[in-house]
Amino acid sequence: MYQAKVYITLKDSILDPQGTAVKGALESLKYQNIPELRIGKYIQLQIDETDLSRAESQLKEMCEKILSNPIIENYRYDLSEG
Amino acid sequence: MYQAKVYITLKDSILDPQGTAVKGALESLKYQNIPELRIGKYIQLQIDETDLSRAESQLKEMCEKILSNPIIENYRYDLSEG
Amino acid sequence: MEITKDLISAHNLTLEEYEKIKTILGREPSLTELGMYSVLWSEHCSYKSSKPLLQELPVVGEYILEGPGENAGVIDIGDGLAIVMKVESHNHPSAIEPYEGAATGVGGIIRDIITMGARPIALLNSLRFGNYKSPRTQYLLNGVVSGIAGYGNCVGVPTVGGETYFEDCYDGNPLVNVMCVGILETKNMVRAVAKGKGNPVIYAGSTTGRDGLGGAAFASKELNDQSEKDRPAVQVGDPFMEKLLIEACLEISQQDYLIGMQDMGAAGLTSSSSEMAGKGEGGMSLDLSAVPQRDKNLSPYEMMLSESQERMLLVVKSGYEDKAVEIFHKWGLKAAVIGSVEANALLTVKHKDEIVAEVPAKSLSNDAPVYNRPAKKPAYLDGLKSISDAITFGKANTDFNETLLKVLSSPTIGSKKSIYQQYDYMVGTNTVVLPGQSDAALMRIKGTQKGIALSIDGNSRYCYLNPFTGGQIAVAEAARNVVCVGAKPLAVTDGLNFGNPENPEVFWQFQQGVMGIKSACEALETPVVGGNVSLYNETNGTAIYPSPIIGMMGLMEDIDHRVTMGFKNADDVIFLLGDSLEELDGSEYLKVIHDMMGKECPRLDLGLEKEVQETCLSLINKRLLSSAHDLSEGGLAVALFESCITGDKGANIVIGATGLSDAALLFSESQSRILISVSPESLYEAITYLEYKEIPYQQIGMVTKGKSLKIDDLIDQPLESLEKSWKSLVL
Amino acid sequence: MKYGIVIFPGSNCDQDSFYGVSSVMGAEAEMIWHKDHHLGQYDCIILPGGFSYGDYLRAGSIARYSPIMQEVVAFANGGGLVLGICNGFQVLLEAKLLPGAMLQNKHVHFICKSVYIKTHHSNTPYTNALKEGDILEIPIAHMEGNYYCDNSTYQRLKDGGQILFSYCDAKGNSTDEANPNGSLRNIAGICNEKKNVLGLMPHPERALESMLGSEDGKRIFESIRSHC
Ligand SMILES: Nc1ncnc2c1ncn2[C@@H]1O[C@H](COP(=O)(O)OP(=O)(O)O)[C@@H](O)[C@H]1O
Ligand SMILES: [Mg+2]
Repeated sequence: MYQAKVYITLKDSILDPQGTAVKGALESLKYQNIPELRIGKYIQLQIDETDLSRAESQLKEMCEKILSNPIIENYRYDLSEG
Repeated sequence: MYQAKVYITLKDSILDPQGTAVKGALESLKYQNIPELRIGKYIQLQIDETDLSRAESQLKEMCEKILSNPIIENYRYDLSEG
Repeated sequence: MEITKDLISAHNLTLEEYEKIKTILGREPSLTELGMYSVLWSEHCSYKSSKPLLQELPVVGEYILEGPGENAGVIDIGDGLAIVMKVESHNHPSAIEPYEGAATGVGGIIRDIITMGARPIALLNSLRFGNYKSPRTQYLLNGVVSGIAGYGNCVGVPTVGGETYFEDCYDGNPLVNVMCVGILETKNMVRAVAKGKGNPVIYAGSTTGRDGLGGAAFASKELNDQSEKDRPAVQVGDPFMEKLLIEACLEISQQDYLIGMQDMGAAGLTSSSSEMAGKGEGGMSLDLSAVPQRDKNLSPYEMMLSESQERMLLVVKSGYEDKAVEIFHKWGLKAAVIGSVEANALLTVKHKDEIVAEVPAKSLSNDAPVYNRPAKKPAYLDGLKSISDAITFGKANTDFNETLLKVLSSPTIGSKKSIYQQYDYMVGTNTVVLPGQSDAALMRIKGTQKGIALSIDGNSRYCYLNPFTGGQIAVAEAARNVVCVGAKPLAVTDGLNFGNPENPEVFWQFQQGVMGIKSACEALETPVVGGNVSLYNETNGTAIYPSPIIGMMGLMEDIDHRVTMGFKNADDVIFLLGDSLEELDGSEYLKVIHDMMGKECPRLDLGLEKEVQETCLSLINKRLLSSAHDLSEGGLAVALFESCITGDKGANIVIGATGLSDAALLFSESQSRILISVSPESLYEAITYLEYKEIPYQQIGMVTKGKSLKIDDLIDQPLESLEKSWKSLVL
Repeated sequence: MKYGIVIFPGSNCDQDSFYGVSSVMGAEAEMIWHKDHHLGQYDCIILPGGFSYGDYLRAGSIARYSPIMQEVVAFANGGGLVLGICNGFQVLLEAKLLPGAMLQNKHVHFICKSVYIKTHHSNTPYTNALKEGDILEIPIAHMEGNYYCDNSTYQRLKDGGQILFSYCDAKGNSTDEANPNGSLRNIAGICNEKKNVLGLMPHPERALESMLGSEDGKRIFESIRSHC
């Protein structure tokens, strides 16, 4: 079994309405020292697989096809046995 | 300046509708070896602050007040200078 | 930067077009200027292939206050009120990124309505996807529907109607057309004009970033595998920002100091500034350093072409800039004075004290080349086979129960509840006839007894067989839909989706389609108040079926007279208005059951169409009808089922000999037909009126308490099992 | 009888609520801007539906920090009536005026339709014109209406008579099919211990005129009227 953590973030040039709104909210709550805030996704999953490289290639495939939207997002992952 | 990464996850005892839906989508695409998948948030932010402990206490406060809802979510963060 | 041939063609400009730019300027353009011309002279912004044809459309009429030319058409409904409406396509963006593509389409069309000073009160959409079973279609369908929902629900404009078709020709090139309707106090109407030398130009809304760069040029390019690399051209919408923009713009529309307003749609700052200046017969100077920016180090080129969403450009009377800016700030929006109106007819763009572009404003918006493209009747038309050549119908052993179940399970015919249930169709508390209850939605106008009926329609298979008649039918059916709730059709907004106009066969389809729309709009007295043209809808060289889409608005003087399509009471008598013919070519039945297309599209007699519509409307106004439902895809059998299931009643139909084949009796898609039901008390009066009008009609049966549909000895099915097949569309 | 209706940035049922309570129910009503720091004299404050701050992050999480919310909390703590509808319910949860939290609908989609809800207690300012067991037909329209709380909170809500409405079928049965969003025990509306704060996912302001499909929402506003 493998444990994967996937971090999905919006590409830099893509507008992040959520992040912008939260940043604005923090400002009005007197947290004015947050020059930048962006919101992405954090996905935790298990892969029932015995071979690391197979697990990894499956994870990549899933990231590209389903978990992230490569047109507007980037992804990154950690994969570990356990 | 400090860089913070905040990971917000639904508590274990709480059903994750979005994660369940994505898991279902993966299954229908023949990825049947994913016993568990949960979706959370990944927030990247900068804190314009010179002192680590002040940055950290501000980050905690923001996590508890607004970034997460302690009734249903847990949070965790990494904080580093840079 | 040197302007090379490669650079010119990368901007989708021909060498002749480039020469024309040089002639206008009397010099070589700067890179920024080249970019500005390239987007404004793109097909999407300049209508260079379609202009001559669009001029054919009827645009004036008794109720029309503003036809094409402004951001949206305006129709007078009395009491000092007017309706504003327009259709917009977001086909290519939705093919690349369905959620954001559809969402930003909704955002864009809403801004066209608010620039007129109107409050958006309804959204509709027309969707075309490829084969329902393919995973890609599922992905696109889900993404598009949730994008429309995500945006429309959040801004608080109800999505009250639409249509969804599945046809293989859209496999690579889905269509997403959205329509927005707004209401306006006529006295507050705003135009997209810049006037008065020295008046300040104000930028308002969201910040400018790199997203969606070159989207306008992108929208006019053929889609091919290369498009995957055009990724940054996809924009992300911020419906929250849009909601704030709606409120702020409405507030400012009521101020006397507002002179003009224009949304930054395709080609953002360039199109809005040059169009406003062009309309005011003047010029404008802009200082880009003052533009609220999201990304660091934006170049003038990027700022002039950026298609960041949720932005507006305004001109106010000098001295009122602070007041205007204050309104936007109150709503939490960015706003800044970025320039002023000039008398010299030039659009002058400064960046950090340097002039980066200076061009005649009108040359961008008005002087794009216009092409009279050659047209040629497509060869495929000669190869089409009529079903009468191919198969014989009415085989004794056909089980029409099975057939009906199959036709109902076609996703094109099936219930669209899983789609519209994702849309907030009630916000605003004006939606009096809800999705699924009738052929058109009905919105009440608070403070009056009036209502407006809205429908969007177009059958592209008919248009493939005969684009002229197909275009006519789109108008006729949209009008019929509006009539079926009890409203008088007043005006049209159209979305013209076709392939590559440089292909003479495609251009012929386009020409025929427009001429068909023209003739039907003239006959039904529903002028075209505006619309959209989307060309180059092709994937790897294969064009979609010609797909004109008609948005229709009708007025109802007293909404208490409204009628829906569901049968109401057992023992009501069912009539079929209009003529039923042996017309299975192009039908959904033929497609689903025999996997054939046929040769002819159904005939349309506009004279008869008008008579049938007027008769139905009069019957409704005399309050003689319990229900009315237009016959469309799936013909009589499907219409009967729909009236049964929405009214939760059965029907017993006895037609007897008609001379039609059994299949045609049940599934023919003959036009100009309406299914009505009449209570026993109203029967005499209704028949008397029908006789007096001398339109073809038939009494065909009765509404029953028992929950089943019986048609002669051909069909006898419990509604429950029919309903199961009909609910095949799942999201 | 006078209502105050709060407008947050992104509220979109504020005008509907205003029209409903004033033009249909005949009460006085006033809009309150979220940046205001003072509440006027009101008998009942409505936090309307919509997407305050786009519902970004979590529904209601940002609106809850609007300046006016401090006043609303004080008003509620002083026993004033506060009705949160849909997004307003979400704001009340985030502001901790009500216990629990909202999750995304079980089927992940936004859902707009008419549902039935059953009344559980009639001894509150919001239900005194209803009888226990009365069924109302009222529309819902939301993406995050899947109410959640832990077991002990649920017990307290139940024992305290704070669960005022739950989703049911036309006959009043609380079935899974009648639960549109996966809410814990079909919960559609809860009030606080003192019964002066109500959070309701369905939109009673959309069910005040027969031409819109149902008039059942009137019963809630009639209750408020007779309480005040
Ligand atoms: N198919 C059409 N039929 C009638 N009018 C059209 C059509 N296509 C475009 N128009 C009109 O041309 C004008 C320019 O349209 P467009 O560039 O799409 O406006 P916008 O930039 O606001 O979307 C509008 O007034 C529009 O209504
Ligand atoms: Mg426009």
